[in-house]
Amino acid sequence: MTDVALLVDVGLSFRDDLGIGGPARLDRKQAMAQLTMVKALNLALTEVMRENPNVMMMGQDVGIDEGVFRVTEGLLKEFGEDRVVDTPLAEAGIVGSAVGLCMKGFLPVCEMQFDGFSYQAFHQVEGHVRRLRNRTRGRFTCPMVIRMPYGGGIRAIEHHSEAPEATYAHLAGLKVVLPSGPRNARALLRAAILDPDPVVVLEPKAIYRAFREEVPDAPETMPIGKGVIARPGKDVTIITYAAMVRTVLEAAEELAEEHGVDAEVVDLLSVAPIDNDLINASVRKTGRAVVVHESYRHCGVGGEIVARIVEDSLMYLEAPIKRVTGYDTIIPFFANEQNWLPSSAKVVSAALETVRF
Amino acid sequence: MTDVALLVDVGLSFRDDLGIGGPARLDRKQAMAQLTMVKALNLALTEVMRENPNVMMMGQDVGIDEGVFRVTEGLLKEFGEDRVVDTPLAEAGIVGSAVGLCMKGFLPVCEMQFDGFSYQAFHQVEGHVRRLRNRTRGRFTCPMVIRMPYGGGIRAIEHHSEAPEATYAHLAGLKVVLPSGPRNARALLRAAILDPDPVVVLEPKAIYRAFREEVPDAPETMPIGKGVIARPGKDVTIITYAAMVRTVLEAAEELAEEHGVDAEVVDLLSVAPIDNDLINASVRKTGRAVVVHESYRHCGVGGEIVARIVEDSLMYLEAPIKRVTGYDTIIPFFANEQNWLPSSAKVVSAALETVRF
Amino acid sequence: MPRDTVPIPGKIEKIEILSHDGKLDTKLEPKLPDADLRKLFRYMLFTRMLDERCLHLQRQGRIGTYGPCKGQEATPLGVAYHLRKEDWFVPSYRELSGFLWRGWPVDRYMLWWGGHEIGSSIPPEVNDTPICVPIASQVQYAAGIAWGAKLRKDGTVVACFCGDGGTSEGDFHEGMNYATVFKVPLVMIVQNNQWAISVPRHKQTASQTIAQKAVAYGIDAMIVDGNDILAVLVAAKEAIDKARNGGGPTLIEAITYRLSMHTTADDPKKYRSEAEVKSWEAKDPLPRFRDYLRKKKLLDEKIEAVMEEDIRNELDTAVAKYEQYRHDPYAMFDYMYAQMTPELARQKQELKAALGGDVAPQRETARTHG
Amino acid sequence: MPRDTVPIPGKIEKIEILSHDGKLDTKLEPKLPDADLRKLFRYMLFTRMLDERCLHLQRQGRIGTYGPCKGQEATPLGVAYHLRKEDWFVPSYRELSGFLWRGWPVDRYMLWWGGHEIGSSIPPEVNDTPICVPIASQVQYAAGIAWGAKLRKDGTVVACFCGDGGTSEGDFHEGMNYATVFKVPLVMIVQNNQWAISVPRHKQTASQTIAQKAVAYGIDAMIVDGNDILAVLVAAKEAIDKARNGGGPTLIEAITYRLSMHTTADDPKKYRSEAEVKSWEAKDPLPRFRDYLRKKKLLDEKIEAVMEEDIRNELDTAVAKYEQYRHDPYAMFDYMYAQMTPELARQKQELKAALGGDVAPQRETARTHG
Ligand SMILES: Cc1ncc(C[n+]2csc(CCOP(=O)(O)OP(=O)(O)O)c2C)c(N)n1
Ligand SMILES: Cc1ncc(C[n+]2csc(CCOP(=O)(O)OP(=O)(O)O)c2C)c(N)n1
Ligand SMILES: [Mg+2]
Ligand SMILES: [Mg+2]
Repeated sequence: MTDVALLVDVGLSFRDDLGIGGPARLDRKQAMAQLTMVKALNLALTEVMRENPNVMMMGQDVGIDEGVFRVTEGLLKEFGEDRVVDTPLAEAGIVGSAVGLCMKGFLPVCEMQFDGFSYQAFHQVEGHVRRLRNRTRGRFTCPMVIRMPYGGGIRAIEHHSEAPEATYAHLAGLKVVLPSGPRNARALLRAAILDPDPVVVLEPKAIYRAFREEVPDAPETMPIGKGVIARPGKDVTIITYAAMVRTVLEAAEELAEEHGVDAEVVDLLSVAPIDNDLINASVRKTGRAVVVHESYRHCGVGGEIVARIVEDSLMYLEAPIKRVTGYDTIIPFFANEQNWLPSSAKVVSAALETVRF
Repeated sequence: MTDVALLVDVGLSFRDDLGIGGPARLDRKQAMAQLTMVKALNLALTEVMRENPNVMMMGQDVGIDEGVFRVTEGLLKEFGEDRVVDTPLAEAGIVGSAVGLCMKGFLPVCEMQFDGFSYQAFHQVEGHVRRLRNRTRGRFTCPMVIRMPYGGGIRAIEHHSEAPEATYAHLAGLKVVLPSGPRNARALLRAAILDPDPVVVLEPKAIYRAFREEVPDAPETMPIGKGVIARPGKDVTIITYAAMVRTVLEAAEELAEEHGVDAEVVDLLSVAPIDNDLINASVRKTGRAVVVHESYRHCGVGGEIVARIVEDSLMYLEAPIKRVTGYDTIIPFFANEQNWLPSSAKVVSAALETVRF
Repeated sequence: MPRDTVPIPGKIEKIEILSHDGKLDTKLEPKLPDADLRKLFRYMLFTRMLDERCLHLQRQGRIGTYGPCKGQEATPLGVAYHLRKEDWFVPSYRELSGFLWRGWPVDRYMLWWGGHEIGSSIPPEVNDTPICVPIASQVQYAAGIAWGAKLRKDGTVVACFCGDGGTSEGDFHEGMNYATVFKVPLVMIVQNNQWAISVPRHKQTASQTIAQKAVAYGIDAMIVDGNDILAVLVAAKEAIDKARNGGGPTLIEAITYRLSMHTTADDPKKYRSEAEVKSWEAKDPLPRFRDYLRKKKLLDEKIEAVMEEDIRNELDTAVAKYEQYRHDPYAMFDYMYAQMTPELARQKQELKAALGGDVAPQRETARTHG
Repeated sequence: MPRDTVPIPGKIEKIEILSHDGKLDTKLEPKLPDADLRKLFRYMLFTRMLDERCLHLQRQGRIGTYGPCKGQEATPLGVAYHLRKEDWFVPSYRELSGFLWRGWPVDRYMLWWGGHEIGSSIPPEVNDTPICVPIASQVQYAAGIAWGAKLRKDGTVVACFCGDGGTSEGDFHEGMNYATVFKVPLVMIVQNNQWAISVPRHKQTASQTIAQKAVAYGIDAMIVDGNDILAVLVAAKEAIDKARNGGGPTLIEAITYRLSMHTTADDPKKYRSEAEVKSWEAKDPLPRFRDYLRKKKLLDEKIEAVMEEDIRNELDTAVAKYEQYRHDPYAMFDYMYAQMTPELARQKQELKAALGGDVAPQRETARTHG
């Protein structure tokens, strides 16, 4: 019942040899450019829009202003007003009209200006975007992307630092990806646009411009639903994604240098689907796990990860699994947000507790 | 920093001696009436509205029509149009205007006509209802109730059988309760209305009229965040809530009678806060656990429960924890919904696998 | 002008052609081929009879809760008549006459109310969207389809429907705003049937008419007697032509009445008077149109009897087909994504195990459970 | 009337009193006490100077991103002037002049932009709601507060503000609909400053004016020159009085202009011309009002200099107070619920452990992180 024709139709080729790894696996010989995540996302958009005239970019201030984070830089100029659209100020309007555009064969990329305003479109996502294929038994599909700046750490005002990944991941019918660096951001956004189903792309705004990475000349895609080992290790598995990958890698360095603990860091890249095999393979190897994410703990992705480990690998576990997460409070206004967010120090102490259990 | 004055103000008295248990603990001598859940909820509303003139009931068709499930029967007649309000057809309007009513000292009870339309109000819940106290450092609070018929099993059309508890439970600042029978429905709704903070009351519509229970004459409240042991046992703990409590109790009977397995059934009654102590005490006793709920598995409440057990009681676990849940698909249109929902048979086999692990 | 009254831009036109007591404005009367008029009547009658049949099936437990459309047959039909095949018909849930005209198979309609997704699977040759349950949410995708049509420059038009209650939703507003800002070929028809379940029109909005909401979006509106198919035909043609010619959206308020209950779960006696219902029964679109056609000698009792007989047979066939439908219990996993995820494959196996292995497509009547 | 144009109900009035080139309509000129006029000017000036100070603080990294209100000082002030203490002022985020008039402490305003919740904690004696970030969402609670006022029969009125962009949101529509259906004492002011970040007014809605959106809700509207405080004072008084006397909501479109950037993160040069900004600088409400008062001999350069000096001192004091603020790192747990949940108590302990035990209230300047 899989719609293979459609897969081919939109040029989707999730061939494994195109799959790229995390920062640790940049080994192919190619021309490379040093890009920030913002530039890498911009590159992905530009590439796909050049290849496929059905791809549209729409949202608040994505045109002449080129996006409040400049992710859509140059797009209006190159692709014109019909394909790069400054919409009126209504999030449900963006997503809802994009559902209609999908029915006319377009591939809309919707920008929510901030994570915190994506809730305004929630009923359209819940009620139509994720249901259209199933409801119509494949007559209509929703190959749209909803992308948004995600998470805290940029000292923004209220509603600009939310982490809604569990909320979206819980909604069957969506895919939810969270890049952790420029290269995988470009590859995941491309994969998301080419994917025949709706994909929510949560772009960790804290690392939009935090560092550069080499990005090859040729477009890449990554398979959605697969994570990567961001750092191999043997003593404890730390599972994370998005901006927290950097935090965790930092913690892993400290664990190695100061405590002789060799942590394996799993970068999930996608929380729906989630890479069950990778998680369990790593935990079976290390026997210990810590989960790190910046959203609320209660009913967050962390709980799901723990449940997956318990379901498949309980007997390998040598210690309770700790969750280092945002607390179950409103994320504080920015003066105090760093105390709310997981920090490398919090990760180190959770990992040590787990290892020393 | 707790607002004790306010607690007293709205007459909140969560005294433990008023806390009631599940069906197994109806031992106080009182006049009793045999009520369905619909009638019990109606009784709670009537009682609180009689006691406190600030309580309002508002929603679509809650007035002259007395609610599509008749939960608001008699209220318009007794309390008049100012307190029992047929609103225009806009869910965010209901919740959003209720936020304003709270600022004027009212205690609004908002009905969402069905679970599936509560998403239309999601941004108001996320953006204001749950944030108001924290954002204003207690200057404004949101002592409202959002109640809605919840879940599947009544052969309704699309969008009328949703189970959004994890979605609400994940939003810090809300409380989320799910009664499992007439008596606790009345007590929890009362507690929710008297609670100085916003409470989402998910009323399992499959058992709205499925059975009657004795309900005492005097009003009762139950502490929000406490579960009950619906059936004591020693071999395996089955943790569940809402309509699934009946399914699980049925499974427990079969487990006992046909398989000699003595299951302990935990009825959570609340998923935010969640009764960590009760869950862990039971699992420490039995060493085995199964979690049952009707919402999607992925990032559902089940994962949270597993994580809580792993955090606090890993070393007591003798088998992986199984999750018997709705699948990660859109709940099928009603002809096939029973195949989607957890059934007593599915629970029995999960419990047996766990026990025989 | 330091203090002045500003003229309100916009225009609202009101059209009635065939009154409920048979008065005909011959100047405005649309000139349709006789065959088309008769065909329209047949669809109206078919709708009425199918609607009754569904009520009957519901009472027998052979379909689930049913939402009748009695009294509202004229408007969707009059609009659908002027749509081309390539155009789009975007309904709410009370547009049965339009579905039928557009070619939606009757058994699919029953399958929808019988709890089967296949009832939402519009045949590939028909540009309809399925029944839409979340009120007014369809206005958003209707605007999007029309926007797409404009971008494709394919000359197609979108006709979208919602109820009077639907105009209160944020989605109505946002959809109308997008449609008008992008000036897309959308005809937005509000079937003002006076009630949103138990909430009367005057409690739904303080505006004197629904039509005047067009002013908020800078477009013109029409008010038609929605029970007068001739008026609907005229209004729809103008709005559709305008949309097709790049003139942008029109809002049409069709004044009509829900003669039956909201759904079979509803008891309208609780909230509205018999007298009111009676007064609207006198305005029923069906006898009105029949009398018009009889006067034109396009119908007589004999023709009608044959028609009814034919329809009854068609309905019998459709019911039989509906009841033969066997659904695949595992299909819930198959249409979630183009490619099934590993997790869903695992859960599909779980269900197989629970059902005791591969189970053949099932026949579940509405009575099987609950 | 088989086909007829229906008159559109409703009325839109346009009010301008003091034009940008100093012409005054003396017949309409509101008669305020001299002291009040001077006080209004002082608040306008204070707002302008505080706004500039905040920009300065932002550039020095002493507060976070800042959203200036330059050019929009007249409207909130003119409205707030006619509100009673018991009335409610429900802002969006560009109503600084109104906050100040209503008694919001200056340091709290800085604290908000400095990333502290206490900046949202309105003093108990002021019936304001805090800055509202999700666009138009405040219209819903404004309708609710006004509804509550009507139920309480306490004679209070609610003045709510949003931007031109805000009118596109579903929340604006639903809030307006509730307010008008329940006929609550709400005055809804749309500060049409021509832009929503980079989106110009004409791309936001196809309606010729924002005011005419009132027609959709069956109410009257006013258009005022929002840079003319005299016109605002007149319009606001009428609308507030009407609301107080049970006349229900009024929509006021205040035509104004955002002279500065959207926020300090924004670069308006990307999307609008210098010429346009220049043309609006000529309409700046502040010099216009100053010239008017000078003509009335209520102001002169000396008085103004003293005023400026005083304000500068007040601002210095406020900045010092702002910078002395120490926030409690654990407070995030304390206001989630009236009674802390066990889980939050546990998490609070976690944070204490992470910070190495109980930590005294912290001073975090905007530069501490990132
Ligand atoms: C978003 C949403 N809220 C509530 C409902 C429940 N509901 C179904 S029909 C209805 C009334 C609709 O009234 P109207 O728009 O006038 O259409 P009508 O039924 O009269 O054709 C309501 C409240 C729904 N389907 N969707
Ligand atoms: C619901 C929501 N969507 C998007 C934003 C981001 N945003 C902040 S201000 C703004 C423009 C608002 O324009 P307008 O309503 O005209 O007010 P102005 O800023 O011009 O005063 C946008 C899009 C937001 N704050 N809330
Ligand atoms: Mg209606
Ligand atoms: Mg603006």
